[in-house]
Amino acid sequence: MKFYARRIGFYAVTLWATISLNFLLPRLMPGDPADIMIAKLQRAGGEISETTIRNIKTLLGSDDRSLWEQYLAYWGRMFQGDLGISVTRYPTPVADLIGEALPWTLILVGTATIISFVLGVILGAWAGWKRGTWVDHIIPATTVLQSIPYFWLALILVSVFAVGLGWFPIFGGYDVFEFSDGPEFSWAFIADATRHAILPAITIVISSVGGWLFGMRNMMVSTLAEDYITTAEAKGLRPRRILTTYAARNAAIPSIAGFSITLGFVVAGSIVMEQVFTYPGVGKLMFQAVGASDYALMQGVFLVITLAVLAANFFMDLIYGFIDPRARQNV
Amino acid sequence: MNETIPAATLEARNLVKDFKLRSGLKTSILHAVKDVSFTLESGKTIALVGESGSGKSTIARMLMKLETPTSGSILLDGVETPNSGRAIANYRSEVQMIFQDPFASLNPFHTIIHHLERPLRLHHPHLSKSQVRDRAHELLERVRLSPADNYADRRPHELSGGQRQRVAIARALAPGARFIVADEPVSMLDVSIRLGVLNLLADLQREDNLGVLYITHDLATARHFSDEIMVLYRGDVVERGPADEVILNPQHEYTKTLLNAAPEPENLGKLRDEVRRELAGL
Amino acid sequence: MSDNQSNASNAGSESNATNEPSTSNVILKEPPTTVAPSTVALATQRKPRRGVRALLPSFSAKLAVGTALVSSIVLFAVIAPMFTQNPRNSKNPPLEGPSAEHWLGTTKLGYDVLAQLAHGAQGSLKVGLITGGIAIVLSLVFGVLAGYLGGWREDTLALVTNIMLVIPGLPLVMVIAAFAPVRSLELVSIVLGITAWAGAAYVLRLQTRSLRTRDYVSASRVAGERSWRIILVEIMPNLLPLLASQFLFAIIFAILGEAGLSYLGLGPTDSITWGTVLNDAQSGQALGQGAWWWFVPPGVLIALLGCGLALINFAIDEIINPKLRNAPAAARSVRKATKAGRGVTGAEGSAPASATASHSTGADA
Amino acid sequence: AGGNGGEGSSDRALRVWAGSQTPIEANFNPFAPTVLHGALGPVLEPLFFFNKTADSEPVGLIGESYEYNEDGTVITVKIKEGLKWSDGKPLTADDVVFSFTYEANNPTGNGLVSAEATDDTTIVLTYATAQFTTEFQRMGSSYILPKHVWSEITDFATYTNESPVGSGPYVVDKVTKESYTLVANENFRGAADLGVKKVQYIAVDNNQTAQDLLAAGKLDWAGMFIPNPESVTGNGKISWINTPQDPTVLYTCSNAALGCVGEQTDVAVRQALNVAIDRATIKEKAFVGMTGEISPTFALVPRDQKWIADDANEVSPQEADVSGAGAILEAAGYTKDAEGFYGKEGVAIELSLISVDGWTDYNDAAKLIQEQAAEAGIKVNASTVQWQEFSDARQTGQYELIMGGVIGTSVADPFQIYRDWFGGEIVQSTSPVGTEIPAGRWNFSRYSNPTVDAAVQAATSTNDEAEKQALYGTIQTEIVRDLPYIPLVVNATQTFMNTKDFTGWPTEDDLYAFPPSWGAIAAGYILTQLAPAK
Amino acid sequence: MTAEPVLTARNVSIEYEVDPPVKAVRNVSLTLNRGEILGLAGESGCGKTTLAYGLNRLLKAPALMTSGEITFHDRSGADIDIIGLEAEQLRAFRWDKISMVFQGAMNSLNPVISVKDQIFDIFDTHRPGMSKREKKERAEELLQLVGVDPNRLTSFPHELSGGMRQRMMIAMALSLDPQVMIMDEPTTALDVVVQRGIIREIMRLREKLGFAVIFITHDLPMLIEISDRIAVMLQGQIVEQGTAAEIYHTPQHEYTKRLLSSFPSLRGERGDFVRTGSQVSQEQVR
Ligand SMILES: Nc1ncnc2c1ncn2[C@@H]1O[C@H](COP(=O)(O)OP(=O)(O)OP(=O)(O)O)[C@@H](O)[C@H]1O
Ligand SMILES: Nc1ncnc2c1ncn2[C@@H]1O[C@H](COP(=O)(O)OP(=O)(O)OP(=O)(O)O)[C@@H](O)[C@H]1O
Ligand SMILES: [Mg+2]
Ligand SMILES: [Mg+2]
Repeated sequence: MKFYARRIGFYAVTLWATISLNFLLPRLMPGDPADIMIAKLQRAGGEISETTIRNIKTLLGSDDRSLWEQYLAYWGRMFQGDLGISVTRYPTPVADLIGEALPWTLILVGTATIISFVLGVILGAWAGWKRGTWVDHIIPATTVLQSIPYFWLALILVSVFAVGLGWFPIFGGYDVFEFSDGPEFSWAFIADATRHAILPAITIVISSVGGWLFGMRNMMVSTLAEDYITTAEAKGLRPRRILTTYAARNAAIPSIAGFSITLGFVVAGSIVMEQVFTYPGVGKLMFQAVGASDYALMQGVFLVITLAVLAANFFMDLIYGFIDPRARQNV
Repeated sequence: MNETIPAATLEARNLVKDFKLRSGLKTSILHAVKDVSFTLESGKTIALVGESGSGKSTIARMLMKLETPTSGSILLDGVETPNSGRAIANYRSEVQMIFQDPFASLNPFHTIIHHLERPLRLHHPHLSKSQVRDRAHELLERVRLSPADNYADRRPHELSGGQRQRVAIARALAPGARFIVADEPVSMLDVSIRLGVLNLLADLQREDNLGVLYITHDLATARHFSDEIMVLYRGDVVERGPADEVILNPQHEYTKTLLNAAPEPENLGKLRDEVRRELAGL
Repeated sequence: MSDNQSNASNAGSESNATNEPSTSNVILKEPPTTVAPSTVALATQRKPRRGVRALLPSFSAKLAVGTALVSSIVLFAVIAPMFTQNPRNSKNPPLEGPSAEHWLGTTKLGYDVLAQLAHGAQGSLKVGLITGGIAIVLSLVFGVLAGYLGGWREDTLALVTNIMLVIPGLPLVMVIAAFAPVRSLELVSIVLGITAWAGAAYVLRLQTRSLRTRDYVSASRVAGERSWRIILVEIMPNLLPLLASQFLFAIIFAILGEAGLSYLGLGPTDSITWGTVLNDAQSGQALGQGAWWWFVPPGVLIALLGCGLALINFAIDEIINPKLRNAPAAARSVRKATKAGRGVTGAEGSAPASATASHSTGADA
Repeated sequence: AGGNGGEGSSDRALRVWAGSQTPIEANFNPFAPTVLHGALGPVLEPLFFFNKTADSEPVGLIGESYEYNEDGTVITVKIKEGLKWSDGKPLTADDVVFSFTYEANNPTGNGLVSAEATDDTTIVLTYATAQFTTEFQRMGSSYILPKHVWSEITDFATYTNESPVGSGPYVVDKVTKESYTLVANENFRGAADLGVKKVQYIAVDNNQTAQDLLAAGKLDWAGMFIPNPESVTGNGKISWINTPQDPTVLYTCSNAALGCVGEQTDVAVRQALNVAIDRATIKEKAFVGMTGEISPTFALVPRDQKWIADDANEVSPQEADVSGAGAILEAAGYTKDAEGFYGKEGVAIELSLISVDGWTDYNDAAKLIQEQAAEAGIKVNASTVQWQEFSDARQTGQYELIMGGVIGTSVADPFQIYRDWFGGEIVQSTSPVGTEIPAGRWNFSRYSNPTVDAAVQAATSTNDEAEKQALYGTIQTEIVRDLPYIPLVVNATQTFMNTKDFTGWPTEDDLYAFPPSWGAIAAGYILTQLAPAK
Repeated sequence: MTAEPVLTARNVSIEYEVDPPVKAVRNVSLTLNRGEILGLAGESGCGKTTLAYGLNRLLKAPALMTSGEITFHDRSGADIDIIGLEAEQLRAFRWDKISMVFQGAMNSLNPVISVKDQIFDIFDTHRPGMSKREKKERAEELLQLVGVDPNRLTSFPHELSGGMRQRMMIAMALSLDPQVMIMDEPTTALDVVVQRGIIREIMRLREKLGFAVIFITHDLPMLIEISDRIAVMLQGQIVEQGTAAEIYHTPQHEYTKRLLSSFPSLRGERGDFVRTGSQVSQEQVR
């Protein structure tokens, strides 16, 4: 039980640290939410009457309890799943906003991450298998992809393929004009949403596949030098079998471990991308929250992101034994 | 080199070492060394033999204060020695160690001379820079790495295994220790050079009147290079006595097994015949 | 956590180690082998190289291209600002394409893009270096020190590392950056730095832990060395390739991170960096106005610098793990020799079998 | 309802971007800060529509006419007959009385003494003070609410009013995270004439995307800044119009007596800066030529032409006058140092100029001003700050120079600016450094001039044009000299509209309403004027 | 036992294509007789492993066989030219005729799949007709043969002790009833007691199944004890070949003598070795 106890202890401490950090950060900031809201309206060009200003102030009156009381109250709310109320989308609860955005992000970024991983691992395995051939010269080129600023690539892709060539939609998670009643469960909608996801997904895949590819290729090269590969060859096994069950299976272990972590970052991973594509996901919420100093929303998103990472880690703890039998004795 | 009083002794008294093992959900206690005592005298060699995992290295590491005994004590000239703190430095100028693997015990990053100068400086702070260098060269010559200049500025990977082990021996000699713990000093070396290294060690021991704890699983060399043999089995000393006595007239069952397992060219063909007979018998 | 697992190299402790969270980059890197070298590995070691050179990656095309890229960008940052205009000179005509006078055209305010890029290079490199420096110092403390100390001190430091590992970086940086009223270049670098070290610390800690039990570390303890000296003199040099690689990674991370932050409007407010140039271009709707000369070059420079650093990193990977260099090189040399007709087992066979030269077919025998 | 797949293109929804960002949260409560644009005008209406782009008579919406008594304390309003709410219930004077007395409209703060419905269509509003200057607030921006719905709403601040009952031309059809759709209100008084039956407001997160949509012909109406309008008009559908409205200025913390610190408290420094600035360059580079020329009187020309007392004050200087700036400073006792910067007693003038990070045009303008001032020997350091700091700085007066905006007036009269931005402590428009400005007032420069205050107070209680002109002349002389806000430009307001598929838009020649899609009330009024092209 | 050859190698030379090239095996000729144990001795780096890999054409880059003929004389009487085999033929040939046991069994077993799967892999490739039950029965039989509890079949390599792993490897090597088994230092990493057990096992199986063994080690005393014939290698060449008794009693080559003298006798005279080895320690260290 000790192993589990320690892991759970770790998760608890991390969670506590994140949530407390979450609590503290905005309180270290000057200014109060009412001002922010007024300014936001003013910037949007609307006339701000005295009435509105007065209304905002009554709404978002400042909290003058002691920090400690606030902290306790904060935890109380946390336990009820109450993440507070968004200032920018007043009076929508933060939890609702996140709940609506989460599926978009999970589906798009999740799928893209999986595609990128699978593609990278397969290509990497192949490149490792073909080590010492022309393929070696192509591998370093993938580093360029990795080093391209994400949003820069996205903007160029949009400008060329969506605006210029008109092959892809310009923005959003689906065609808001075609489906003005919002998402629905129909093939037409799913097809449309898929079409909208292609360009963002390509951006993610392009800028992340190189890492997987390179990592897998290197592991593959090392693995192929292992004795058990020689043994497998001596056993007269077919090359395909050696490639898959002996080499790739072992070489992929670190990648799979890394993948689970990356999955955890799916929620956070696309802040910039979602911004470029006006994609209705969590990353964009985060950006809006930061831009508008919507602390409650910021905290909420940050918390969800951290939870996702922890969940992925926990999941990894659970399944690691299946990936690597050597770890089973610990689970 | 230094005239030691004849009664110099390094004594291990009731050494016990337990390791806590954590495997998954359970923790268990591994008794790696159970109540081992012996006294090493200067000029004498004690061989510690036993199969893999019997606790030989653990004893060595406790002697070197790299591991804290669970209980028991180590006495130098009859005086209990500290387990930590500054006083350890003095202890270490008296007791030194040669590690099993000459590939791993020298830092690949540093030159040979660096490996020798450091202990010289640490244990003889009064020496000047050039004196230190001279001493280091002297040490190289003593371990038959001559001319010393040839070797001083090389790095470990530029030397062969045997040469490296000689450097390791020189390093152990540098502080002017009276006792040397040699943990399987030649098991990682090529057969043809093992004896050379062991002989060198024996020469140096005689010259300096060193006390040596020779750890090995090779019974043949244990017999030839030591005065006394202790047979370790699962952390216990199951048999001890003068070298020839233990080898030629083993008492304990385990010692016998060990002896039987050792290859013996004299027995050529014997095993085959034995097996054939056995099969025929079936 | 399993951090203070005993060092006995039973399978348990190895696999436990991999159980711990880690970022993908980190985990993808093959942990350097610490096993005693086999005869073959020893035999294949090249001619020994002396001194610091022994630590430098041996020459390879990757290294050559990488250093060429990085050094030309560094040179650009150092030299170009002496020859270009004041990057804030608005006297030029606005938004003009490349011309003899303005090689990379001008921005909306008439700033010379080349001048902006040259000064931006300084800014971006500065961000990279400061961030890299902070990250490396922190990862030394939380990695090397923790790994060396062991026990509860390691546990505590490792806990902090693990927390920092799972706390997502960019959002944290965004939150902190959003809270800071004025963001100097240094502040942005520091914020990036304190979110960039955990992965490196994690790897360094595992590595140090294995180095700590290395015989030569025990040997220097037996020789009577003090702890700090053991860390600095015995352990650190062997971590140098790893440290170098982590440093480069941190720089890449920082430059990309800074660009991302700038895009989100959270970049440094007092300096020119490639990120702020990009942000200016973006908010000046450079792409919408077809001013590619304003928008494209900063991105390309970032990509090239990142690519150069990554290539150097791969060269370092090859020292840490010689298999990476040897196996492909070996396959190549054998192919060459076989082509020259020196082998008796014939040329390389069809695709799948070609992975190892020994699968040769003997087709021409 | 909803699906528009089968309908012909002439019946398709008008697609609008009014600045909403995703995700959209249904909120049609006009008192909520996050109210959706569609609520203000298309769904809910005030009594009258005031065209802020021209000096013209208000247009009756619910209202038929209104009339002030002599001293301006009583307003008698007549509303149209036979009006209905969108749910079919009749709209009567009772609803108007309810709205004016409704807590959210702050009747006590407004000084409302009584509101009475004398018959079904007549309402008499009695106030404690003269209301000549609040004509727009009362008649043009107080939304009339259905009593039968709102009388039950006590928590007006958090009420979201998701399916609003209104009097305007449209009702809410559907709200999603990405867009919301309005359809024609069958009970609207002009339902028969309504050309556009369906309006879809979409959410877009950045200008670039909206620009791309316009260029692709997917968006029909947007008010946003596009530096190269040709890029979206190229498709032959979109036309654009520019209606500069809001002044852009340099706030200066000008009043040392109220605690301002820095050389900008010296009027000579402000005057020198004023002439050192090259407004033409700023217009061209920072605002890509879209802005209007500003009058130092803050009257919007040509709309407010009649209020400018001295023709010399019609526009601020457009070119930089470096020597003029030097002369002003030298006359005030400043001398140039070795580096070419003016200073006194060996200390060079050094002013920090902040602008909000991400407000690109302002940031650009600040950078240019730094350069231009340096040429005239005044050291200005431009930097950007987070919005929060900017807000704190101007609220508390702890700043030297800020690139900022002044809110243009909604009627053809600069009075509101004079009172809210230039009024001193006496008229409760400002407060000492360290204290926040009173709510609803904006005098961030801490300017406090008894002459101005007296004129402002006098102007509130008169409706006589000549008298007002004289009072404004007094104010103008003071502020043009003192320059607590150094005027730069009148900020551009670009509007893009699909003139191919829809007709009836405001044009340069017929600016019957303020055109941008985000304009409250005006946008709703424009919608009633549109029709699909045949 | 008649001296009927099962494997003959003639003039085998193997080079490592590195800079400068290493001639690891030079012109080696070797004959392995049916059913015998041929010991291959020599110090580290003399080319033993390289030669063994070469015999099975398992050389990995950068090793390259530059000359030589290797012929396998099948039980059926057919001669197989190993050098000339096509990739697919070679694959089918391996393990079926010649199997190998490598140094360090931990590394020779795939850590992520069970021993059972690794044994089944062999049957799947070489004996595609076998049913699942047959495979299982055969695998259990093999385990029994090498003295491991058949229950351990489903274990993963890390769950087994070093000796058990080595036995698993031997079981695998026996699975196709090969005629030659090459064992490259199969017991070096094990302790003496375990080592003895395994060697005994090999001897027993050899008697039962009649395969020939090439046994590689640098432990000359052990080789002498167990081999029928011994070949001594020095720097890529075989400097001496003969029966175990010949090598032990009448070594011809200088190097063989020196090698023999490197092993003090366990029970023999203490003699020369007792701390007097000054001249020996002067010996040039390679
Ligand atoms: N740090 C440690 N933690 C847990 N167990 C340990 C540790 N060090 C050694 N052991 C265990 O203690 C026992 C004795 O180990 P030791 O290294 O002393 O054996 P040895 O006799 O030197 O073996 P060998 O001949 O293989 O070197 C072994 O079972 C080993 O697994
Ligand atoms: N990959 C390689 N590249 C270059 N040279 C190599 C390579 N592998 C082996 N060699 C060289 O080939 C020679 C023979 O090596 P081999 O491994 O066959 O020796 P060995 O007799 O098996 O040694 P050991 O007993 O240590 O296993 C050695 O001198 C070695 O230096
Ligand atoms: Mg040991
Ligand atoms: Mg070998």
